[in-house]
Amino acid sequence: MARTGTVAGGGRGARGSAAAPPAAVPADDVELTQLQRLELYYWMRLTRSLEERLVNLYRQTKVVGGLFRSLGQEADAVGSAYALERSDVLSPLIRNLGSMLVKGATPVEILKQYMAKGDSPTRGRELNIHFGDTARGFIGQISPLGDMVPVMAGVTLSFKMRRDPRVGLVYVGDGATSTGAFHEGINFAAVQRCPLVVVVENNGYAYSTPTRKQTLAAQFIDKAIGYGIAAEQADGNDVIATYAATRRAVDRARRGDGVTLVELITYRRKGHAEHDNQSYVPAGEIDRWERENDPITRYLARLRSEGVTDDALAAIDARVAREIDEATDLAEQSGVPEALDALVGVYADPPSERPLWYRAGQGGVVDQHERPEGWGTYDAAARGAD
Amino acid sequence: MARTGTVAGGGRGARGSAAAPPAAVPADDVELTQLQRLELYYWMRLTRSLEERLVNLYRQTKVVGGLFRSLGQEADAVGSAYALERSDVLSPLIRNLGSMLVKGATPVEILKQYMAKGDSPTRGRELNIHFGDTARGFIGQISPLGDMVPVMAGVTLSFKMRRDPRVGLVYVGDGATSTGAFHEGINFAAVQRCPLVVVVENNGYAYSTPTRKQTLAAQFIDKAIGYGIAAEQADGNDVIATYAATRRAVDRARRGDGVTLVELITYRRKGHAEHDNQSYVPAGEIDRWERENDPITRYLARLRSEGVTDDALAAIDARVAREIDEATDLAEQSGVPEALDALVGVYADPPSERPLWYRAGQGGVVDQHERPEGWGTYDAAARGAD
Amino acid sequence: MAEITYLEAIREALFEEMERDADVFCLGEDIGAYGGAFKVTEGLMAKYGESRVIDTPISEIAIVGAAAGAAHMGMRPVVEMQFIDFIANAYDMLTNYVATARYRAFLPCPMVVRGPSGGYVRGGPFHSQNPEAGFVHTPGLKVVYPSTAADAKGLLKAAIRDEDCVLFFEHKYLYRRIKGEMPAGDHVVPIGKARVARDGRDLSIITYAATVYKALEAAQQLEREDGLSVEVLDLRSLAPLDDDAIDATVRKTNRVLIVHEDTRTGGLAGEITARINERCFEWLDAPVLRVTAHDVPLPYAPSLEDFVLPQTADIVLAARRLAAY
Amino acid sequence: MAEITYLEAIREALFEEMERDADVFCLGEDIGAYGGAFKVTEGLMAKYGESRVIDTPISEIAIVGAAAGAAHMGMRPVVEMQFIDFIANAYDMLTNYVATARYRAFLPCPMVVRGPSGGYVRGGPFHSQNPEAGFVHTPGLKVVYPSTAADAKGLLKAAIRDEDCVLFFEHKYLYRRIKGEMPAGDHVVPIGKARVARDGRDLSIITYAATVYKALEAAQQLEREDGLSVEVLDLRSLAPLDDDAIDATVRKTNRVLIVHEDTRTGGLAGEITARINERCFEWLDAPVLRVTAHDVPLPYAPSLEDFVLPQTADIVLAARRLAAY
Ligand SMILES: Cc1ncc(C[n+]2csc(CCOP(=O)(O)OP(=O)(O)O)c2C)c(N)n1
Ligand SMILES: Cc1ncc(C[n+]2csc(CCOP(=O)(O)OP(=O)(O)O)c2C)c(N)n1
Ligand SMILES: [Mg+2]
Ligand SMILES: [Mg+2]
Repeated sequence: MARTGTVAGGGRGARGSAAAPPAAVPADDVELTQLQRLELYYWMRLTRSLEERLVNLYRQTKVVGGLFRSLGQEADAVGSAYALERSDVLSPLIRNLGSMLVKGATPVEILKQYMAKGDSPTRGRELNIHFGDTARGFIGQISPLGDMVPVMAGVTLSFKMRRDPRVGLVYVGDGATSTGAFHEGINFAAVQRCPLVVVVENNGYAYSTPTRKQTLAAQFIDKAIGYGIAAEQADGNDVIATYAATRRAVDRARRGDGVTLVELITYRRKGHAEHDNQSYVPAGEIDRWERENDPITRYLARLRSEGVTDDALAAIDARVAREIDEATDLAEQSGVPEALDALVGVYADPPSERPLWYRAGQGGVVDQHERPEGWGTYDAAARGAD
Repeated sequence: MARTGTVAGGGRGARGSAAAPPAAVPADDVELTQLQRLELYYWMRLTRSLEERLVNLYRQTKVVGGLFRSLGQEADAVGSAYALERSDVLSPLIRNLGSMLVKGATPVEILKQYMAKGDSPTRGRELNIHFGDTARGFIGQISPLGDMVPVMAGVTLSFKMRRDPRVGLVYVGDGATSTGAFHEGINFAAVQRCPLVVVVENNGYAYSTPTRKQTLAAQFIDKAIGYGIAAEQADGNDVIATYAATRRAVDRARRGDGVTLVELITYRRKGHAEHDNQSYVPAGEIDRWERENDPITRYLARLRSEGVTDDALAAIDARVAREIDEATDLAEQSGVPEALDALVGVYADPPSERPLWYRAGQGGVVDQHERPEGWGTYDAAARGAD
Repeated sequence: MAEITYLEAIREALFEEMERDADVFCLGEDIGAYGGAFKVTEGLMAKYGESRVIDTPISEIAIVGAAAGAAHMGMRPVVEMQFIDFIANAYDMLTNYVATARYRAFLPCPMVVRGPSGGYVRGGPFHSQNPEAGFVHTPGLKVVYPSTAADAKGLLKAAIRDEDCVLFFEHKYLYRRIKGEMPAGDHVVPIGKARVARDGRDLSIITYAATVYKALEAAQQLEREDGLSVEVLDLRSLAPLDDDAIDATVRKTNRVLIVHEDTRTGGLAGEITARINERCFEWLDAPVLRVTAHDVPLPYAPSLEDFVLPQTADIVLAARRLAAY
Repeated sequence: MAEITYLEAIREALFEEMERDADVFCLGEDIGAYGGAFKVTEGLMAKYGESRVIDTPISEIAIVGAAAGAAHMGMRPVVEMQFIDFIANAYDMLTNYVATARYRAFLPCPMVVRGPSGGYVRGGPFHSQNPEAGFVHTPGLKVVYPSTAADAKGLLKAAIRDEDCVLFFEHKYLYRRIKGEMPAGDHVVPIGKARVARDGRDLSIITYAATVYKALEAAQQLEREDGLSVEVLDLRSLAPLDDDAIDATVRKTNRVLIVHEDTRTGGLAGEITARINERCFEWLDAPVLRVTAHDVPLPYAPSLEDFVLPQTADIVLAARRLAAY
């Protein structure tokens, strides 16, 4: 369902998506080897299992802060990221654990981040999967939604200026399309013809807000024409279709043909974060998506129909389980950050701030009683949003 | 060329507009009495003549700060504002002098504003035509572009909440469509189904920046579908067509059918402000628009073809000249603001700030030599933007 | 009378004001059916309907701008920022549009922007901010930041009734930790008046929001261990500041410690120090000292956050130095 | 050597830095063919082409965000705000994204945001602002605000070479009024160092930007009429502040007047007063006083603007009171 500067007719409406799962559509034909097809399964399974492990750790109060799930969205995250080359740069969101894994983030890093360990990728400075590594080609998000679109416009502008054939990909949620930053960033990138792919993950909700309260547009690809850019729309729960649509956009960007808006239609089966009881979701909606449109179940059926054996799949599952166990053991061994590290690296120069005078010579002056009781579990609502 | 939720085919491209004036298209048929048609001429003529008077005053250094022209855009301003009822609310921009006059602003107010008089509508606090009056239904803009779109979303939201059948109209330039505020405001109004008309005045330039560096969209109405709203496009140099398109949008809003994006295609024949020498404009472009597509010349031809006599038109011209002369005399008599008025009315409570201690009891402590030499004429560039 | 939490007090104010005045309405992200990220607005939509409790798109510029437009027309909008940190997105709209409306255009703009603020909750750099300094700096805005449940209710009611825009910061650490009895009747606390949270003779701690409790803890410890009598002034209103109350405590104790959770450089302590200097220099027996956060973004891990933010032990140390001066 | 204006000095720095380092590029509204609203970037596009001198859409969020993204990738973007007032639109991007990039993500973000600032030019409330306080308050940003042509050039070169984001405020009143000789060679002025603009013994005026000249005028008048020897310290760098230079002048004269063009409440004078209090209390023979703008939006009419902004006569009065204390 590619669209380049024209309106795609009869696209699956954004508003429709929350109400009823899209019927299984035949995925676009793409050339992926059997090995690659199994790799896609591996990443999706790893994503889901790792999040399940995080739920356990969360219940054990080993996670500091909130926990965010991408249950039911693994295909959209994995399939889109898989369309990038190693040297390309991706900017993930809170529900793009799968994308980060594809780009080289490791389970142990994820676990350490969630547990706020001293040797986690951000040394305990930032939450959950808010981290990046330019060497591996992913850039950590910040919480204010939409801000990564302008930033990725600049990342890809630098590629264009240096005639470096790299591509950038940035995710925004259906909710984040309402921000000024999204608009300014995508328009800037369009006019500058940056090699950028903007993926709108339409999962039906922004926190508790359904898409129809976010926009009146029938579908998010309808925004593309207003920016004079190309659009692609795909069933985000079909990993191959997602891959194919994103790949077309990536190729277009690499060819120098500018920005594409990719809409991936999916569904957020868990609440905004673990504490959210989803009371605002119409009865039966979640069940229906789980039953009829789970991206892993769907992909398994497809793989089997293509002749992949149960043994081959079981081997992947076993590998995933082993990797997560190992990562958990490793992550649990790490210590908490050194208090004084809090003062390091606000600037390149000076390399560190000085402790305030009443802290001089003290690692930590905090009395036990001053810690919020039971942080990590205390106040579910205090962990309301990412 | 109305469009409601679908894309209008073959619209005159935004980018095309700067390159070549649109050929005269037959204006939509609208019911306007002869009196109303003459009124439209009066407002356009008043706008142009008043600005010409301001140029004289500017050259006499009686204008404080910059001077902004709407030469060649009088039809777009007047025709669109004329589509509103008296109780409707309008938010003008720097090139909407004509709209403000239609809504009841008077020449003497405009002149006093530009001369920073103490009894000007803002008592010398704000520049040029940055003023409003809710009683007459217009709200003063601020300089940061785009901000009035959210504000007018709120104004019209209040109409909806109170079931008050009033409509709001807000202008944005082609340049201002790139702001986050425009995007957030129009989307908010769309979702809330506010009775709001958003008029994009596509005059080919934002300061020195041509529209093709502002957006890749082929035309601004292409943005409407991305907001799920209706669109209208009109030749902004045809006052009747402008009126008709805006009127359809106003009627739609009043019926409860939500937001319309109206694109008026026109051309900015003068620089951004009086100091701008337009060196960036391709040779011949301005001349061509002046020669072939002056809104007043075009309208005069139409009126004559409809049988309006030269005498009737001359009477209007004379009335305009007289009113401007009278207004100028009046405005020149007013004094400058009292220094201490600077401290009044930041808050309702307290009603006034106190002078700082070293100013106690002093009206003004400013030595003559401290005034920037020749303010009002000194630094053309210092008056770069509105 | 039963005690209610700081959070419930805010909710009560919203209910009472919406009941009292049909022009009061609420808008923000997820405040309706969901009741807000912290459930402050829970029940409001059920009672007052979707048209007076509006779930908005994720558009802080538009939310604040629309509130201003509605306020011009006589409405009394109450905006919720899901976290006060996102007020940064509306900085232009608040400081350029809203704050100047009355002055430059004689447009009334009675509106409230409220939201969960502050740290000590492992929220990390974007869910723990105290952005008051940037707004106290803006003529045309009022800013309040209550520390008690009763003040939370009374100040919110005053804010909603104020003729100008009031930023109402709610400390999320206090939401469910702090309780208080509500005074009977229509309980309104005037904006611009500080509160003496503890009487004392030897030294004054000037503070607001969550650190009021750290100051009170420190005061108890200093009384117990050092025999010092410490006064604690809870500012409550940050713009306007209550100069008279500040003067009174300085002239009484002659030693002042200012405590705030915000970072040090450019935080409110500077402004207060300048005012004390100008108004009470001769009453000072010691320099005005400050206990504040360190000048870094607020990190997430408990050990880091605890180190960066001011703690009771810091206040005790600083107070001892002041007392010994 | 010939003198050049403050504005030309800025332009010279841009040319020299673009020549020196191919990673330096400029972006902003109307900076290319038009050369910018004040013509600061005139000639730059002709020399370095459209890909290194980029005319952008009217999108301050995107301009700043894109600069950050390019900076992460090793570029050295220099952003122009057409007027610094519009930096308010990028407040979130600057304070939340850019300022925290190194700390939270170890992402280098070497970039400059520069633009015409300040009043005394009849620019009205949205073309006259001095927004430094909101950014000095943000850990992770550096802020400079030169008053001389040589400092304008040297500090801009330092800002472009800095490994972090530097906000470079240019005072538009000084653009064409102030001239100076440029030191020979690669003239770089380190960030973080104040400049003694005038030596004195009896009292210190600490200031920056346009009011440096008002302070110097006042100092002359005070010498002439009162026989007072007034030192003037031009801060130049607002974040970081040069504490050593502040300490030195305070300990030398024991009387301090802080002058800034920004509004009073929450302006930088508060922070400086607090630091002097903490570091030099015993050296003070009088309270630290301030001369600032009044706490109102800046009005447009000359009589109003002149009243609101600090003037030489104010400084003279305040200095006399200090001297007599
Ligand atoms: C500018 C801004 N406003 C508000 C928030 C609070 N917030 C965090 S996530 C969220 C919902 C996001 O929805 P969507 O963009 O659809 O992403 P999803 O969670 O569905 O993947 C909100 C409102 C924020 N992070 N940033
Ligand atoms: C947010 C913001 N950025 C920059 C400016 C400076 N500025 C004033 S007018 C202008 C150009 C406006 O162009 P357009 O919107 O097309 O309106 P026109 O002048 O053509 O009517 C610019 C860049 C501003 N006022 N606000
Ligand atoms: Mg979503
Ligand atoms: Mg324009």
